[in-house]
Amino acid sequence: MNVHDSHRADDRHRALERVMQQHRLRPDSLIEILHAAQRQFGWLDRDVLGLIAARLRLPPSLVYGVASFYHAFRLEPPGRHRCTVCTGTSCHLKGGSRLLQQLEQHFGIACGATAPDGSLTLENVRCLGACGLAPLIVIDDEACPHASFGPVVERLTASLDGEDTSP
Amino acid sequence: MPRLTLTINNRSVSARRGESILSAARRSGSDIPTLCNLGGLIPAGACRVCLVEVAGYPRPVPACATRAEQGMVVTTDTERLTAARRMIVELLLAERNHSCAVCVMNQHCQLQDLAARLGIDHVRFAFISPLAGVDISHERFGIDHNRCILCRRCVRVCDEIEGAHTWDVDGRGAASRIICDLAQPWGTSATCTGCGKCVQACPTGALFEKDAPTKKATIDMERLSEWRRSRK
Amino acid sequence: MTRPRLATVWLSGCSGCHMSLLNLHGDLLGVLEQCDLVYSPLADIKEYPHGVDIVLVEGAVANEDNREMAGIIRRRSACVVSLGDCAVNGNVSALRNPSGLAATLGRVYGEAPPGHDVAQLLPRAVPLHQVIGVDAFLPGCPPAPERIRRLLTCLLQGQPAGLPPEMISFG
Amino acid sequence: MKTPEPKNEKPTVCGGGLKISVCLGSPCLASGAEGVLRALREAWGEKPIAVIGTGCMGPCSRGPMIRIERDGYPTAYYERMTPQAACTTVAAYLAGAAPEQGRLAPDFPFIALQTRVVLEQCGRIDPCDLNSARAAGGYRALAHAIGKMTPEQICCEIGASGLRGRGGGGYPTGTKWELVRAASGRRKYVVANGDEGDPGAFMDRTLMESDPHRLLEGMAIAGYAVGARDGFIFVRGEYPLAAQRLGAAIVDAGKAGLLGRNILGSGFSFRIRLRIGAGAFVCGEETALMASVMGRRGQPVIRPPYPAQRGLWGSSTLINNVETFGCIAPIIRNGAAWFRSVGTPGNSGTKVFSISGDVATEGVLEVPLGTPLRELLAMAGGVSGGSFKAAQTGGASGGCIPASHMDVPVDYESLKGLGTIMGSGGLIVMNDQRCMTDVARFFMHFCQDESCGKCAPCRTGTQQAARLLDRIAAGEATSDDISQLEQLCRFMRETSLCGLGMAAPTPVLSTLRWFREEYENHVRDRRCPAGVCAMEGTPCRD
Repeated sequence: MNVHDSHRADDRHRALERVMQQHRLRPDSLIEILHAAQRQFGWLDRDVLGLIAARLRLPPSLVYGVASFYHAFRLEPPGRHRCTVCTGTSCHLKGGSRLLQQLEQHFGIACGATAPDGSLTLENVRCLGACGLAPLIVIDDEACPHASFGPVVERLTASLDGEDTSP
Repeated sequence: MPRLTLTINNRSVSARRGESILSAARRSGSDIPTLCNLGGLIPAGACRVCLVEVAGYPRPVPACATRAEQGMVVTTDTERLTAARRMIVELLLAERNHSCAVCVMNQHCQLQDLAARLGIDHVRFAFISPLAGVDISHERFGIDHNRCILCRRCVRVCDEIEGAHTWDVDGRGAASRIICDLAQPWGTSATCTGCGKCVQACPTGALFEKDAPTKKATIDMERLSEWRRSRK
Repeated sequence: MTRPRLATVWLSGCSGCHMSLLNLHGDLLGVLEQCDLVYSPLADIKEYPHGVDIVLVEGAVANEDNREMAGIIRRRSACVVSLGDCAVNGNVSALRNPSGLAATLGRVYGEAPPGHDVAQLLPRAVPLHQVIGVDAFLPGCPPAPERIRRLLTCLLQGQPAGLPPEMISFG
Repeated sequence: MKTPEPKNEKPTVCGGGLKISVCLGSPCLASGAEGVLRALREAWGEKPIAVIGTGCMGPCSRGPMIRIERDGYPTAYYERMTPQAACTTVAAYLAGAAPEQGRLAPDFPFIALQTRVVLEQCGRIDPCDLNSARAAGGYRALAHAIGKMTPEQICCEIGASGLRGRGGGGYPTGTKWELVRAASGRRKYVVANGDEGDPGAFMDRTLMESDPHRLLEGMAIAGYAVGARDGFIFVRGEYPLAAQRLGAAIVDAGKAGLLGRNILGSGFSFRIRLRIGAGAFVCGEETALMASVMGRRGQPVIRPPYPAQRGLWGSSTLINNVETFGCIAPIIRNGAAWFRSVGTPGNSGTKVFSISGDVATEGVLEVPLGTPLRELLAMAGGVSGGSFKAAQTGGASGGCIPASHMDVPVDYESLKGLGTIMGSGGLIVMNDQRCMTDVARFFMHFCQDESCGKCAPCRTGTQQAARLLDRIAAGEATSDDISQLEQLCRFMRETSLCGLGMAAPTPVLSTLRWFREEYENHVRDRRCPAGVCAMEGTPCRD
């Protein structure tokens, strides 16, 4: 880790500590604090979970149990790009699940997993509540209503290629 | 202490206020099968093996976690209940890898006994056969997730009686798995006191003592928790 | 009156259930007096005969040969009994299932998988009743001789096999 | 009372009387509404035209939506706006015309036939502007309740209105409030259940995004009525926009003295905190929701004790659905008798439905309870892509209504009689191209994923049922598998610990009830009549 990185890590830890203090280190704020930690670090590694457990005076297994219970918390580092396929009822009916399968095959990543090179995470979500836009896909926080396989692959490939040329 | 009267299997039974149906039934000689229940621990009502029927209730209720009420009419062994219990045990047998013949708890397992008691001579469901893993990193104990039925007796005994809360549950649904601290090898746990209560609380061969390849001694958790309460 | 025709079959198991049958010792003679043993690994008979009344099947269905044999057994027998834990729930034969077929073959044969002269393994070793209909189950690894005797006595007398709980536990 | 500083400096009324509203609900945003708003503001920001962002106008699949109001003209809705189309349209208006392109008919049934009570102000006010909400009557009911009514009177009024829980259970709201009001204990809590987890349901999202103050007002009235000083709103993590707008609304209302200490100088204090869910359907179950609010795994616990007896931190807790709270202010403002006059006896008031699937227009519809399903479908422009096959209600906990029952009045009891539930109001319409075993399989996999894993019947039962349905879909099943599936479903319904497990088999049992033939086609003929399941012998494979 270079100096720059370690500074950033310190900033993040300080930010997390601030949030924990705002919640007065109350154990019942655990989920809020996990959200905050994930915002800072992008995912929840064991060191962070251990730190939160220590600060809130909670057993480590309890903190891990809570973090792993909820789908929103990542216990593995996410890819640099994210493709989230909605598999709610409407999206399923209109081909969302099939689309997810096709993307799994195309990119060789199982749903919920990240490509070995860390470029892309493929995941599903059970209904974003925007059923009028089915099938809905979210790529890096940007929604793609009425998605279909070709354009989604094109868009993702462009994002992945775009990153290769960057320094 | 105030007492109340209820009917269990056509017999009038007296119970303490706040006492569970299970405890009242056992005292009156009706033996309701249980699995996730362990005297001295807070009942979870999770395995549903101790379901009983109460007149006027739309669905069966868990005897371990339902309080006896004045005038309740309870039945513990109807055909419907037996069918439900069988179904639960068969589903548990199919969920992970319960190969009794090669299990440290063979002949001393509560799941095995319960299956026989309920007349289960085969399992109707497909075996799911997950690769569940074994952790033998602790110097004295081991955990074999293949045998685990997720009753959480270990989690509760470690939290409620030992006070260490070394165990908890990772994930949810079918992917639930008992974990130690931050899902790390048991041998590296910073919180485990090595007391062995979890091993004794485990109804199957999931938690075992190394070098003691057969029967586990079972201690009386109820007395232990009373002792702990009295020290508080 | 003709005597019931009895068969015993050994699929993917360790033969321990057949050993347990032999462990009836003198009682085995008593059992065999009440029936005709028409097929068994204990006897040198090549083909599974027609018109079998009772068949005890040991072992799980783990390969193509087992599966084919199971079909033959079902077609030619009146009462099929799963004998022992492997036939009843896969047991030791099914210990490979969690790892999957490829890992199992790799572990056993390394780089050189077996040719077609060896029976093709099924993706999973499964209990007999998931392949064919089964009429009675006798768990145990192996089932104690006394269990086998009790069961056979009932079946040979044409009664249902109602064993007490302590005689049907697995393991 | 101090009047708050106006936050939004844009004029809300303008010269020329032209007012343009752009829907900023999340579906419209996803379709590009923000660009439309920006373009309109850039083009006319300086000129005397009011351009405001509002919440949801209803027809989500036609977004981005805009509404144009002008003195002397009928209000017009325009669909599928692009920045350019919007500017062209407004320019035409300024020139005195009302272009046809993209305009919805004046009597467009999806909008014209709604009876909006809960969503009264959705799509009309700026959800990010407290003044906009107050100008439309927001917080008047709260002022009236705490100024002129006793807690008993409020509970009584809610009871008399016949309002029932809109989260799906249909439990009488007044009774619940009275239980909590009468409960002893120093602390009490009010919780709004905004964990709208049912796939295909988005009524609560609509309300929280479009009129957050309505929810806050309802909760504050509840707090006053039951004697609570603290409230929590539990919002699904999948609804970031709702959370953001609610968070801002809480701050704004607090600054205006409408929440927090000494509300409107009455001495009554009520604080609302936001809790963001982290992705667990089971948290819609009230005991699981409370566990989650307290920072734990969202695992249900056995009831009784009910939350009204022992809820958050052991205190008596009132938990109502977001939409239920949305009904409170109109009841207080207009009276119980008025509320009862809407809907049918025993099912008073309106219900918001989110209609999606194979219909011409997808979005949110509010209608009086007891409206026939056929009418709802007609409002949504009818079935698209084929003929009507079934409507799925109640999400993963609900079942299907077949074509033969299209005239069923949509109320709690009628739906129950058909083996489904009202649920929270998700309504998914399916045409004859849909395979019902596939739908059942979809829901069973959903429940398997969402089972908390605590009780054995739900954890293991959903696994096995999903496998059986997989076999059916793959054409590998036998008729024994169907009977085993049915047995398993009945077992789960009877023995599971919480509502999720009890209701998980409903989609299967319901499709077996109405579409058994289709299951048999899969098993007997190894054929998927709709051609959805990829088994050998399906038309698409041949």
